[in-house]
Amino acid sequence: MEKYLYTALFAPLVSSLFVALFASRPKMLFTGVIASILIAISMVSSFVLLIDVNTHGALHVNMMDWIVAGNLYIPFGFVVDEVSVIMMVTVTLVSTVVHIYSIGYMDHDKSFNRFFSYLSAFVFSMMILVMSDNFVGLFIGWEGVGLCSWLLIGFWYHKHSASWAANEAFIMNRIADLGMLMGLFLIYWNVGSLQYEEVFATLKDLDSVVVATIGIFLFIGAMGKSAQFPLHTWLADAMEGPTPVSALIHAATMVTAGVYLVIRCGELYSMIPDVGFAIASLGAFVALFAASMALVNNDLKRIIAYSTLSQLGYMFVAAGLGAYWIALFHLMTHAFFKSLLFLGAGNVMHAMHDELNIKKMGGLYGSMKATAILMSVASVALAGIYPLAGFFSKDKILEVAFNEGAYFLWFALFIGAGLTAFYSFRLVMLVFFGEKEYIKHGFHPHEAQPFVIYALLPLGLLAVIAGWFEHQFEGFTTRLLARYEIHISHGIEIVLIGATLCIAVGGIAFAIYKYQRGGFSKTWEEGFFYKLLSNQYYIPKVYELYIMRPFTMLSQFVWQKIDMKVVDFTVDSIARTIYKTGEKSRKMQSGNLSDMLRWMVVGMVVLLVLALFYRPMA
Amino acid sequence: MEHILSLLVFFPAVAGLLGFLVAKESIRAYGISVSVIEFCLSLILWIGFDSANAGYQFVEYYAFIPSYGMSYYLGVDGISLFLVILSTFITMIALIGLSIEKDIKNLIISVLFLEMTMVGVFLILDVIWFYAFWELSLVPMLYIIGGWGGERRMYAAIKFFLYTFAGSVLMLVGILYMGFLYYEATGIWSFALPDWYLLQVPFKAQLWLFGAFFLGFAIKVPMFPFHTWLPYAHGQAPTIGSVILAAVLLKMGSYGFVRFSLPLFPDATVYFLIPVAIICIIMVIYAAMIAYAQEDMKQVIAYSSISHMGIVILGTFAMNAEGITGSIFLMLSHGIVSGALFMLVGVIYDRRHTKMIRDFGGLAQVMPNFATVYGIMLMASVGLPLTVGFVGEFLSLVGFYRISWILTLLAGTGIILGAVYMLVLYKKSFFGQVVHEENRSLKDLNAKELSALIPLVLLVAILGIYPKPLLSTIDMSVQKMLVLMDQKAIEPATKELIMKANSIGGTH
Amino acid sequence: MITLTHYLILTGLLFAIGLVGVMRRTNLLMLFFSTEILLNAVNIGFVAVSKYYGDFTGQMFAFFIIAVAASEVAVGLGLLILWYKRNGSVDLNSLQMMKG
Amino acid sequence: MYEVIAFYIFSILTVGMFGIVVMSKNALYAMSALAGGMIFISGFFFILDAEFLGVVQIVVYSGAIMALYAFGMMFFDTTRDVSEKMRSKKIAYTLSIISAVLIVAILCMPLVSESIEASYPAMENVGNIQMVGLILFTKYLVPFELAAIMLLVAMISGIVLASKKMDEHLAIEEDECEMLKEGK
Repeated sequence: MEKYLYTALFAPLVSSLFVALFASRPKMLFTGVIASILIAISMVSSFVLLIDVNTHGALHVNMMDWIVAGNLYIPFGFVVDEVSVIMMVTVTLVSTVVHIYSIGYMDHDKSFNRFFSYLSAFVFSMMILVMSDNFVGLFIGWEGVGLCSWLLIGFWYHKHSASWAANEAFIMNRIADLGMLMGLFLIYWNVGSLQYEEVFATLKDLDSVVVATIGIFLFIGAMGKSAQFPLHTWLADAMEGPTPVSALIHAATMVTAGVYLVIRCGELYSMIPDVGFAIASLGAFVALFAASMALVNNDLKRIIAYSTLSQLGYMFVAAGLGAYWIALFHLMTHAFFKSLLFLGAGNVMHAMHDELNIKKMGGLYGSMKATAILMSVASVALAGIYPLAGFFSKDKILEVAFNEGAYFLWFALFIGAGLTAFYSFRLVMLVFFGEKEYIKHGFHPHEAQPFVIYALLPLGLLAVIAGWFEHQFEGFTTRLLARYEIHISHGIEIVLIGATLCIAVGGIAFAIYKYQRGGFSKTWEEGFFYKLLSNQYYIPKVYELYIMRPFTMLSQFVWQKIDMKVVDFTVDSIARTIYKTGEKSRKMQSGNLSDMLRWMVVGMVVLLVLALFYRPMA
Repeated sequence: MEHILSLLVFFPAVAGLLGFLVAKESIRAYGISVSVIEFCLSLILWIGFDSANAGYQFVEYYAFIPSYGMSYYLGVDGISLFLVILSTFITMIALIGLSIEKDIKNLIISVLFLEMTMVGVFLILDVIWFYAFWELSLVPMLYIIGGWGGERRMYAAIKFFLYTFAGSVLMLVGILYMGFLYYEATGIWSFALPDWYLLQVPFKAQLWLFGAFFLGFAIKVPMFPFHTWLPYAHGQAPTIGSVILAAVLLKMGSYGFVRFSLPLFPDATVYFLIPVAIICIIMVIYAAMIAYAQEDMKQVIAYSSISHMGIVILGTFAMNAEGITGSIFLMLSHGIVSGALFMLVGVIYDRRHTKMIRDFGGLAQVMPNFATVYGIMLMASVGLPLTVGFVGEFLSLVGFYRISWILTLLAGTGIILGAVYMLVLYKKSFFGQVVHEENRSLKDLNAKELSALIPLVLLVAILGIYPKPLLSTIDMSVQKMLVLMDQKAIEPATKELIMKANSIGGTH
Repeated sequence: MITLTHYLILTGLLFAIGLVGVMRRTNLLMLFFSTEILLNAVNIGFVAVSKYYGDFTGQMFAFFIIAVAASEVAVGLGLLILWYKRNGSVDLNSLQMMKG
Repeated sequence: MYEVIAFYIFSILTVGMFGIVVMSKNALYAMSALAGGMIFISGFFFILDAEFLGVVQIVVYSGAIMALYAFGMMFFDTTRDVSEKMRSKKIAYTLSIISAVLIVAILCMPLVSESIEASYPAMENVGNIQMVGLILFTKYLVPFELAAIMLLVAMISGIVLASKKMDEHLAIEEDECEMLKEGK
């Protein structure tokens, strides 16, 4: 089975390196095809491994040593167990679709080859992240996806906003990575190893404060990658990248890495329920917070990005409350329908010549039937309507929150579900139905190439059916992850599901009702809340005003005032003093022997005085 | 193999002398071939090196002035081996990538002499000779900066020379006092480092000696607040000078800490641990902030060097195998990465005759290969895993975490700030539209530059993925040194700290 | 009783007289005379110490000092004459080549 | 008792003579006083049982050196008074007095090295001259020979320097002169 493991892991790397050879050449179609095929091979291998793990259990290989110093031993080791194989399958599946889709999407881009090189490199990093058997290996993938994300967000580097967003994403992630590194250090110095197995085996011997600290540090890392508040601003800005990138990285895979980390460290977090509850609370907050921002945004991709943020919040609620398999389940289903949503949005953008303002669209259904249907399916799934994928996973999370007695969290998520349904359908309505605004702006939309649509079909299918495998999924993953018992009586459960469905359907219905009639009146946009939400709670402004500008000013100050005017000036003034002393005392050398003799006598007097008063210690 | 160390040290100097006889047209080829031979010699040294032996190897010993204990004493161990290879490698790369035409003969001869002093510093075990090589290394560098530098080259060269010289003079006093202490304790004079290792220095004397050595090393590193010579030196030096200065000369200071301060004065090291660590953290953050504010591309990298050296020193003072091994590895990786970055700045300077960031923009469109290489080096500088930069930085920080978590956290902000200034630099100069017309016609890397840069890129990747052969060799010698420190320690607190720093468990 | 201190005080006095000469005189020849005084003052000191400690090293030193003084006069006078030939004066104020 | 009287007489005479040397305006007087002073110093040597040195003092100083000075002075116009421009006499005198006081103060202080041990102690029943010979030709043989060579060199150089013709200038000196002129 090892060969499948290595195939799954290294096929993307081979793809990336091979395509990189042609990176600076003009478009070559075969690069995209070969990259897609190699990723597909990786996907097939992942499925083979899924079956294998199901029958034979986890697979663990140690490829080679990496860092060996002192007591520290870090190998390149890979483990394929119930959790990682689910991630592998999800990642490679979405990646394959995105690769194929990109052949169509990037058709006219002059950096076609470069794009596929980066995209495959991302898949490789993600595979390392999920397959590694130790924390540092995970960190390699963690940073690797960060790098690829930087490259891909800034793919159109000639755009100022793109390169700015890329840097923002990288730096925000770095802040969180520091927290994660601290967590790793703490683990190492308490356990003496960074292998998952050994760490989890020795955790129970540790002081609970230490475990809690580790948990917090690791979660800080997860917050960066998964764009949790207050490090969330980069995700919306990351939409500057090409849309397939948003689908793959900023919806389906990379941003869920934080959730994956918490699931992976489930044994750790289950020891510290308080920290877990804090994570869940933050998750619930973000779920609501992001959903509220999605309500008013007019940028097609940003709406979906906020939706992603909100769904990540749901995942963290589940993971924080100890329902790890449910978090993983939602992660998977979300990957399917959210990437579908993004890719559909990509089609729309293509049709609209990269126009993103949904107010300028409307009535696209006429010209883009397939895309409209796929996106609607994805939106329904996202809203959590039975029997689509989102219903099963999201509803479970609400149940968990209720089960834990965290009614407040439950309520937040409940409201969030309504908002989700509303903004999803606001988007669908504004884009595909209603008045044909695009005609005013002179667009001529057209449907994407057929193979692009066919590539999306698997995702569409999965968005519908993925939820039906809930019980198999639970059985499979709980072999490794902690089981989660729900103690709610059947009656209440039905009521809860009913309530959730109602609010979701209500949200949808409200959106359809409102936007059929041309949406909200202009007066809404004058309101305080509207402004607050559309400015993202002014958080980016706050960051700009109170972090970036002061930092720049402080840097200038430190350089010009402290380094130049104090430190360097001190050094120079020492030199200048010596120089000036020389200049002044130069006059002593009048050249007159009498004067010199006089100075000699002065020197002698000084020495005599010293001889008289200074007695060295005998 | 018996005299390979002497050969390594003096071959470049002899070749440099002979270089006066070589015709001007062929001097470049001559210089490159000498440096290649020297590099091969250092590789032979590595091949012949017994990596299971933690002690000194290939030792050569001749009594030089026996009545005063001076000897010609060469030896190599895991700590110095790779620094020697780094020196020869960087010299070779720098000569390959050399683009100066003016008075090239003297320049190449200066570089070869510089190579002798660098290799000498790392190989010599007699402290008087060490001092001699240490000081001699200033002279060729003074010529290189003063002769081929920018507009304010004289100011920069003299500042560089006097500043570092002032520091090392105090070190000389320390050396003499240490020799005297040895004489007092044993009745014979000796300036051989292995002899000194056996001497237990009284605590008070350790403090003074540590201070004297510290000043010499700290100025060379350069540590805050003794760093101001570095930006001038880098700003004015020609590319080859900056490359060697950043890649090797700064490492002499940090090597000095590992070779002298730690094993000779373990108690003083522990006593001054926290103050030094705080200086390191100031260096990391302060230099990173200044780097962010710079307008000159070369200055950004110069200040980033200071920032990285802060982590190197921090790792050295971690007092455990992880930290010290990591810091030595970080010296190597910083040598490779900063050398490469300075070469890259040199590449663009040769084309545009400016280093100001505002004169660039959109370079990625006109020079894709250049942008790629620059990007790789930038990522290595930022410390991305699987590049060479990560291993050393990770180990250094891991090591120091055992001493203090809060200081490690503060030092860790260096990796954030590092990303900030590097990415901003990259964005400003490579991304965006081409604003200046002159930049449209820039040529991408030529064959000569590629042949200098590709080995560096390969090294960045290879050592990032498989650092183990280096790490295990370094680790062996470092562990031996730690045992020595533990045995020599006088104060119980020192023993306790070394014990704690090297054991697992109980960290908060 | 004459003790060593008497001699040393005398030496000091003579030396001071020599110093006065060294500083006061600007005629080079006179300057030479003053340096002779300095040398002789020291000589007395050496011999006195030699006597009172019963050690001959002092006398040896005095002996060599006399030799040095003789050579000095020989060379010094030669130079002085040369200078006089060139400048027609042996005044110090005509001699300011070492101005810094 | 004679010793005391002799010491004081010689002291007064020496100080007086040297005072004249330093203060006199007439070169001839100064030289004569110097010669006198030298002879009185030899008196001290005799008091201090250093007969050989006393003789050497008279022979070398009063004989050879003073003769040299006398010959040297023939080159200069010695009949005229020496005209010296004294600048800031006060400083000179103050410095001299301070140094004199200091020296005296130091010398009057109890010596640090009371317990000094003679490395060449005077032997019983060996005369001064004999003793000098013994030491000079054993321990100080090399310095003695060197001193001899030094004297020879000095003599030759003195002759060479003094015997240059009046109008003959060295080329370097001319350059120097011009440089000086240009400098001013």
